[in-house]
Amino acid sequence: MQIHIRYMAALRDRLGDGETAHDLPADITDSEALIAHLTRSDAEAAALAAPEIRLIRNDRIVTRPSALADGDRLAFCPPFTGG
Amino acid sequence: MQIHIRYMAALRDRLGDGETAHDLPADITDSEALIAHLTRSDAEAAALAAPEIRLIRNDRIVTRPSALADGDRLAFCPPFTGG
Amino acid sequence: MPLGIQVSVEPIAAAERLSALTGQSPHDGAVASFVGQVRADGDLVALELEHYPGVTEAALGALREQAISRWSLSQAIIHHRVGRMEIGETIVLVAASAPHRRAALEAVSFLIDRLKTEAPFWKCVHTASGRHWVEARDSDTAASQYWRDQIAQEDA
Amino acid sequence: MPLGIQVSVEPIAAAERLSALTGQSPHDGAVASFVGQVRADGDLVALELEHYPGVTEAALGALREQAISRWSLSQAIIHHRVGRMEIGETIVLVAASAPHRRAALEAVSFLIDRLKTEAPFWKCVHTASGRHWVEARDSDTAASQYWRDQIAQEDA
Repeated sequence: MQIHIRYMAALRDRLGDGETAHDLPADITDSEALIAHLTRSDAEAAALAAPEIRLIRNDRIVTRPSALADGDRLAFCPPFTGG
Repeated sequence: MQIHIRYMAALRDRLGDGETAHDLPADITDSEALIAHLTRSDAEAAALAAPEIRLIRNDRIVTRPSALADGDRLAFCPPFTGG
Repeated sequence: MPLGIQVSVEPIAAAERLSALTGQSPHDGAVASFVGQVRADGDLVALELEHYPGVTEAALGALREQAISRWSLSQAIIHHRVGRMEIGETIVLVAASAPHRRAALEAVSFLIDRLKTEAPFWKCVHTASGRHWVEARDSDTAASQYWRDQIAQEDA
Repeated sequence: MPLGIQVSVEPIAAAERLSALTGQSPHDGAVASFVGQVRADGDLVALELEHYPGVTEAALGALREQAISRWSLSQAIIHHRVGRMEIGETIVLVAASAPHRRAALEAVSFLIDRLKTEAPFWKCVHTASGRHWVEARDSDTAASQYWRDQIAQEDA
């Protein structure tokens, strides 16, 4: 399946700007498996495994681990610091 | 000694308006003795003995029993209800 | 009147007073405020606030000083109205600014809770058929006592 | 945008927004508010707020609905600014009105504590020599968790 990934705020500085499409092997079905997969090609991506990293899936904040589906748009988020 | 007395808010409705001068016997030296004295001439004044009634003496809020001195200006106050 | 304290027969310009507190001190990250206003309640037509001039301002000034010292506030104001007010009109404005939010928020709670029982104001309700004095509420006494205990503990 | 929620690049007219909340509902005796503003801190020159459009507004709207329902608020607003801000400028305004003061005060505390950790905003500090992202503070996480626990207890 294909997943569209964005990195927000401090993660963008480390992992890249813009939305990128990733074609994933069939055995990757949730967010945690995806993080492990991304880390294989980019050691920096290991930072995504930190429990404080949050996930926005298709414009909704979701809890991890989150199931993934073909065509999902995922945003990896550092802890929120508004207010 | 002579004490000038006022009643505030709801107490004024029951006990009278304006400042009145009272010449007190020598054995009256504090607020509680004064209240007993006032009650002798006006049964309604017994209401002043209620613990929630507060005292302003010479423009300062004081705790009861409060000592009295010649020339004092005393205001008896129902519980405050501001804000 | 003590600094930061106002007691007036004239309406309270709450928005204006608050504007004067925001963006004023570069080290303030937080401004909290509370507005108390006349609430439609039963057959209430208007509220009349009596006070003890001079003593009121001193009592409010003392509460303000306590709050400034306890929460290290940069600014704090209390503006209380007296006389006759209609439904919706502002009775009291309390506001505080501080570097961080918890200080500003707690100080405002403290000031409104304490002033209700520690400053010589009395509320009289006017109705179509007469008037009556507002009785002190146990919940107000308890809220005020809470802060009294808090401060006593810290000073101990 | 959800009702009562605003996220804008333009400055927040806090005084104006607050004026619109006071004296509006005859059953409201209390209006509480909180203003968060850019604080001079170390070598900070400006603060830049990034957010996730759409998701932010939905998150703030959900917090507002929770507050309205839990404290029976008459009115509640959250206005958060995004983009670049100088020292002293307002980052966020939260305000709530209710019949009694405790509801309004607690709701404002809840809203500011929760929005700090539950709405997708990120603060970036600009200095003369560069920029860095603000790290989440343990005290903010704890304050937010406090309300989460409170609500979980009540729903249990």
